[in-house]
This record gives sequence, C-alpha cells and structure tokens, in this order.
Amino acid sequence: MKIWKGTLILFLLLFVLWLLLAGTDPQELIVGGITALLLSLQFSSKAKIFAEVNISFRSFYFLILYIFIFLIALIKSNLDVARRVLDPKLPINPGIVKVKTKLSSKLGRIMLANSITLTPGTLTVETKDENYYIHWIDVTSPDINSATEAIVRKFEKYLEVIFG
Amino acid sequence: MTIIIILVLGILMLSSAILALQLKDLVAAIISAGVISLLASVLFLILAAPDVAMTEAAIGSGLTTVVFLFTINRIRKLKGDDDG
Amino acid sequence: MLLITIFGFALIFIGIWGMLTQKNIIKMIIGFSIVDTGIHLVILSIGFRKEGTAPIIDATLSKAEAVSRAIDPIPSALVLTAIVIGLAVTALMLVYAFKMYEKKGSLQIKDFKELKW
Amino acid sequence: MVRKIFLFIILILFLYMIFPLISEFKILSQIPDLAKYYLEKGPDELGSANLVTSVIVSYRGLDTLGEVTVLFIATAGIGFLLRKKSRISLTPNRKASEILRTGSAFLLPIIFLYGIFIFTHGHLTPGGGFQGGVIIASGILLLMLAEISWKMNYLILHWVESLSGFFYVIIGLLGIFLAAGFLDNRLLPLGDFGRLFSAGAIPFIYSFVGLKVGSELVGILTKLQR
Amino acid sequence: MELIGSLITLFGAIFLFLGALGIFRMPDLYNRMQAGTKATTLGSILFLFGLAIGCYRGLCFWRVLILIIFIIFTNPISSHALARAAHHIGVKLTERSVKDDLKKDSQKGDRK
Amino acid sequence: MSAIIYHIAAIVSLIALFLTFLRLILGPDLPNRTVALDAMTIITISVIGFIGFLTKRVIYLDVAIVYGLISFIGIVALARYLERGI
Repeated sequence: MKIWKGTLILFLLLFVLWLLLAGTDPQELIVGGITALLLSLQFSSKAKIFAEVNISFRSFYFLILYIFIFLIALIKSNLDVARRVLDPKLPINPGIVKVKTKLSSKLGRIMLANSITLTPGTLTVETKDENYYIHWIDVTSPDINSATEAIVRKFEKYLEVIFG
Repeated sequence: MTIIIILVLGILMLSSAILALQLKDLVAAIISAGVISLLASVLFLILAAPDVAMTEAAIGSGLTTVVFLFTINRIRKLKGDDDG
Repeated sequence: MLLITIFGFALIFIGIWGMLTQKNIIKMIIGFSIVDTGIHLVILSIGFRKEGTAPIIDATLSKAEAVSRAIDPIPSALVLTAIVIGLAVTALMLVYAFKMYEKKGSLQIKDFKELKW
Repeated sequence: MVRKIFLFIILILFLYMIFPLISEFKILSQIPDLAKYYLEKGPDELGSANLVTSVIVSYRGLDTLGEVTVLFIATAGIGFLLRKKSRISLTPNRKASEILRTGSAFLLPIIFLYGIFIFTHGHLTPGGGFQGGVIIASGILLLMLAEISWKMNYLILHWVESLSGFFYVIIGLLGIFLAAGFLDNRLLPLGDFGRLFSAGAIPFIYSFVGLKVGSELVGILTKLQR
Repeated sequence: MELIGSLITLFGAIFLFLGALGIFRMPDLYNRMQAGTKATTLGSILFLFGLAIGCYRGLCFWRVLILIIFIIFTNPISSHALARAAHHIGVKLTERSVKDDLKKDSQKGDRK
Repeated sequence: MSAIIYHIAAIVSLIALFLTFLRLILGPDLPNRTVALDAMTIITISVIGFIGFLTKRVIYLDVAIVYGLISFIGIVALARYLERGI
C-alpha cells in the first residue's frame, strides 16, 4: 500500500516535469506517460521517500505558506550576506553549533537541511540521527535549545505538517 | 557586447590553461582543466552551435573531470597500500 | 570571430608546449585534452558565418530563413562526434598511465627508460 | 640543452604553420554548396528540425556508426587492461551523508527522465543520443557516488549495449530495402514537421545510439572505479 | 514590463557580484561557502527570472522554472557535501570562531 | 533603456566570474578551489541565459539545464574524493 502511494506520487511528478519540458501535444502526452510509468516502476524501491507525504488540504495550504516563508528567508539571507561582505571590518563571529530536530521523514529532513543552508548565516555541515551540526556565521546562542529555537523551529512546524 | 564576453572568457580560458600546466597539485590541475571546458562551452554557444556546447558541457567539464579523478583515486589507493 | 580562432590557436600552442615540457604523465594527458578543446574551437570558428544562428528550425527561425541565416551544420556534427571520441581516448590513456604506475610506482616520465634512445 | 632548442624549433614551426590561417582569416558571408543543400533541402527531405541531427544520423550516418564502433573498441580496451583485480582498498570507503543519499534518490528519476527527453527530442531541440547517453551515465555516476555498496549488474549492461547496437544496425539495413540507402530514415512516414513522431526513423535511431553510448560510458566509469 | 525584468536581472547580477566578493574576501572556507551558496543561488534565480519576463515572454517561462527548481535543489546539496568533506579532512576554522561542537563530538566518538 | 540595464547586468556578472577565478588562482588548498568552481558554474549558467537573450533563441536554455545537472555531479564527485568516499 505504502509503496504504491510513493510510486504514484513519483509518476505524477515525472509526468508534470515532462509536460513542462515538452508541451501538451497529444503525442507528447502518450510518450511522456509511458516513460514516466516505466521509470516510476523501475525506481519504486527508491520512491519510498515519497510515501511519507501527507496528502490533505491542510498540508497543501502549509506548503504554500512554507514556500512563501522560505522565499522571504532567502532574500533576508542575501541582504545579510551583502551587509557582511561590504563592511570593511567583516563583522563575523562564526562557529559550529549543534541543533536537534523532531522530523523523522527523509524528505522532510532533506528539505529542512536545504532550507537551513539557504537561510541567513547558516550552513549544514553534518547530520547524525536527530542532531544537525550547523556552521553559524554569527553565534548568538551557543547552547542546543536556544540555537534550535533560533534556527530550526520556524521551518520545522510547517514541514512537520507536510511530511509527518 | 559579444566581443566583451568573448574577450573576458577567452582570457580566463588561456590563464586557466597555463594554470593547469603549472600547478603542482594534480587535482587542482584537473579542476583548472575542467574550467577550460566550462568556458569553451560558452564560446561554442556564441559560435551558434548549441549541440556542441551541450556535449562539451556534459563531457568536457563533467565526465572528463570524473574520469581523471577516478584514476587519481586508484593511484592514491595503491600508494596508500604501499605505505602501510 | 577572428578572436575565437586566435584563442583556439593559443590553446593548441599552450597544450603542445605543456605536452612537450611537463614531466608528469597525468599533466601530459591534461595537455592533450587542452589541445583537443583548442582544435574544436578552431574548426567551429572557421565554419561560422556573419550573423549566424543555430541551424534548428523553430518559432524564431522559419524554413525559408534557414538558408540565409543558419550556420553550416557540418563542422558542428564533426566536432560533436570528436568530443565523444576524445573522452574515450582520454580514458584509455589514463588507464595506461595507471598501469604504468602499477608497474613502476612512479608517474614521472624520467623513470621510464626502456624506450629511450 | 639540445632538448630545449628542439622544443623551440618545433614551436616556431608551429607558429609558421598557423600564421596564414590567422592573417588570411575572414568570416564567411557565403556558406559552401554542400551546406546550402543541407539547409535548403534538409527540412523537407528528412523532416528533422535540427539540421545537425539530420547530418549526424542520416546524411553522414555511416560516420556515426564508425564512431560508435571506436567508442566500443575503447571500452573493450579499458576492460581488457583492467581485467585483473589490482591489490587495493584495504580501508573501507567513507559512507555518504544522509542528505546526499536522500537527494540522490530524489534526483535520480528526474535525471533519467531528462536524459530520455534529450534523446527522444534529438530532432526538435539541441541534443540527441550522445548527450542523452552522457546524462544517463552521469545519473548512474551519482548513484555510484552516493551508495558505496551499490554494484552494477553487468549482465543487464551487456544486454542493453548489445541489443541497442543490434537494433541500430538493423534499422540501418532496413533503410536499404525500404528506402534509398543505409541508415535512411524514410522507412517510416515523415509525419508532421515539428511534432514528436516526425522525421521518420530518426527518433528511434537516436534512442538506440543514446542507450548504446550511455551503457558504454557506464562501463568505462564502473571499470575505472573498482 | 521589460523595465521591471531588466531591474530584476540587475539585482540578480549584483547579488552574484556580492557572492563572488564574499568568496574573495572571507577568511576561511566555511564563511566563503556561506557567501558563495546563498548569494549565487538567489542571484542566478533573479537573473534568469528577469530574463524570462523581459524577453522570452512565456515561450520558455516553464524552462526557466525547471532550471530554477534544479538550482534550488542541487546547490545546497553540493555545498553540504563539500562542507562535510572539508570538515572531515580537517580544514581549520578561522581564529575568530567561537566554538566547534562537531569536532568535540566526533573526538568523543573516537574515544569510545 | 531596458536593453542598457540588461547589458550592465551582464557586465557585472562577468566581473563576478573574474573574482571567483581569482579565488581559483589564489585558493591555498583544494576545498577552496572547489568552492570557486562551484560558484563559477552557477555564474556561467547565468551568462548562458544572457546569450540566449541576446540572440533571441529559447533553445539555448537547454544547454543551461544540462550544465547545471552535470556540474552538480562533478562537485559531488570532487567532495567525495576529498573525504575518501569513492
């Protein structure tokens, strides 16, 4: 049951990608459908990671919110980098801190790591079980709990709903 | 505008070619050789040959670098065995 | 496009110089691949025409316009196959370099004296 | 010392050889007659929108067959040279990080889909069999980098390689009987210009070339990595 | 419409430039990677997006979208792989750094 | 007006390419050079998009997509080589 859900999501993803690339000519629909079907059956063992996605109206709403927040964080991080780079004194205070996450789904964890990498002043260096080791350009709170509060929490609450 | 792009890319290409032959570290030399292919593929695109640019981007800067790396990796492993 | 031809020849020149002066076998192979890229640049730049565009017919280039605007497709086809062959030849040379290292434990060309005359 | 002088003479000779090519260079305003024929008649004769593809696959198809053969021989040579297992790898490799493994599982189907898109649309967009094959090979390369315990199934690889080569030649031979000559693509109807099933047999020929090139490159990479 | 597109492209180019400047100026590898990853990601996204709404007019908007999705997914993964490798082979942090939890923890793991 | 701004943007990105290349030359060790290569490929993707804009051909963007995919795999290969993973 679970594996079929993952395969189905993978199939839809690949099919939409093909249509974005090739347009909606009927011939393209047929060939794209066959290709996506064969590939999703071939990779159905890898498609397990998609089976953890919650499909509901609420998670869709949270996905939109998440993308919105992510884009804002991305722009803020760039302004932050610009401020630091252009300052002649280079105001940095770097270090590697440890944070904890509650997510268990693989796709959710990779999304979280990517979001952390792209948001202000943080870069995922290593993951061990529930701990993420993060290079922080401006360490303001060195212990685990407050760093988790500052870095992880704002994305985690959305990803928890989407990926379970 | 095209002239400016050609000049900048060409000069970078030539200097990275010299760099690739002068660097002591082999892997750094391989990275420089990858940069040559990278810039050459943009020049191919300016010469209106997207097929060739795609091939050069895929093979020249991707697979050639990896093939060199795999060979160096084998040599490194062999060397490590000799030491130990 | 004269500029690109000159850059291509300069690349060939640097590559040959590197192949002749370097002492390390891997560096010689890098020189070979530089020569490869330079030759491709020269062939393509000689086949270019004024204001040329890619010979692919779509919404922006109609069939009738193709004769007056598109570039010559033959050098592109030649270079395309040459690049793939270049990868295979480079891989073969690298495997030879590896086998030589396995025999002698060195990559310097001065350690291989059997073929010296 | 003698060697330096020798080198100097070679480089001077090289400069002398290429000097006329630079001094008498002019941009073509008129293309050669053969190219004009290809540009003028190519789209109607073969039905392929990408004229480079029509030159590679059909007009000069025999050269491409030779080139694929050269690639095959190079692969076979590499396999022959590396046939003995060399005495390496005492220390086990370091495992890839969890993020890279999940990312490769996520990206691998997409890379394969894009490779298939490239070689089935060789007659409409830039790219074709060679580029698609390279993309598929790099998908397998990503798998090799992410999962250290992953092993290539050589049986499948050999079968894909042999069958695609076989069908490539069979389509070429069918061209002799059903159309004008070897590797002529008009054994199938040309179809509407600019759609997927057009240009006769070009999409099929290019797909087989792509599978063959891809499996050969995967062979090279796996043999080098072991 | 074209003016908006060109301004977006200009912002993208400025971010690319800042990223390059960061790579050039920062004191150690990790800080360089911080500047490099973030600024080049947003910079190239804005650059391509501006080009798409300026000239191509929907013809290839979808293709630019695919390119942007690829960049957003692949760029952080490659940075992460690189940072992990660099930390594993012991690239030092700059002297101005405050703390290094990972080093402490991995040494603890070795002692066990 | 807008054409001039596009050209200025292209020139700024070329300067960025030059700066990353300086890091490639200076870079004291291998990881630094790899970071420079990573940034360089992304800036090059932008330049490819700009060339497509100059010549008004949409199909040039396909090259950029292939470029992005393959350079990602190249960087991952370099990283795995550094940490002795392959």
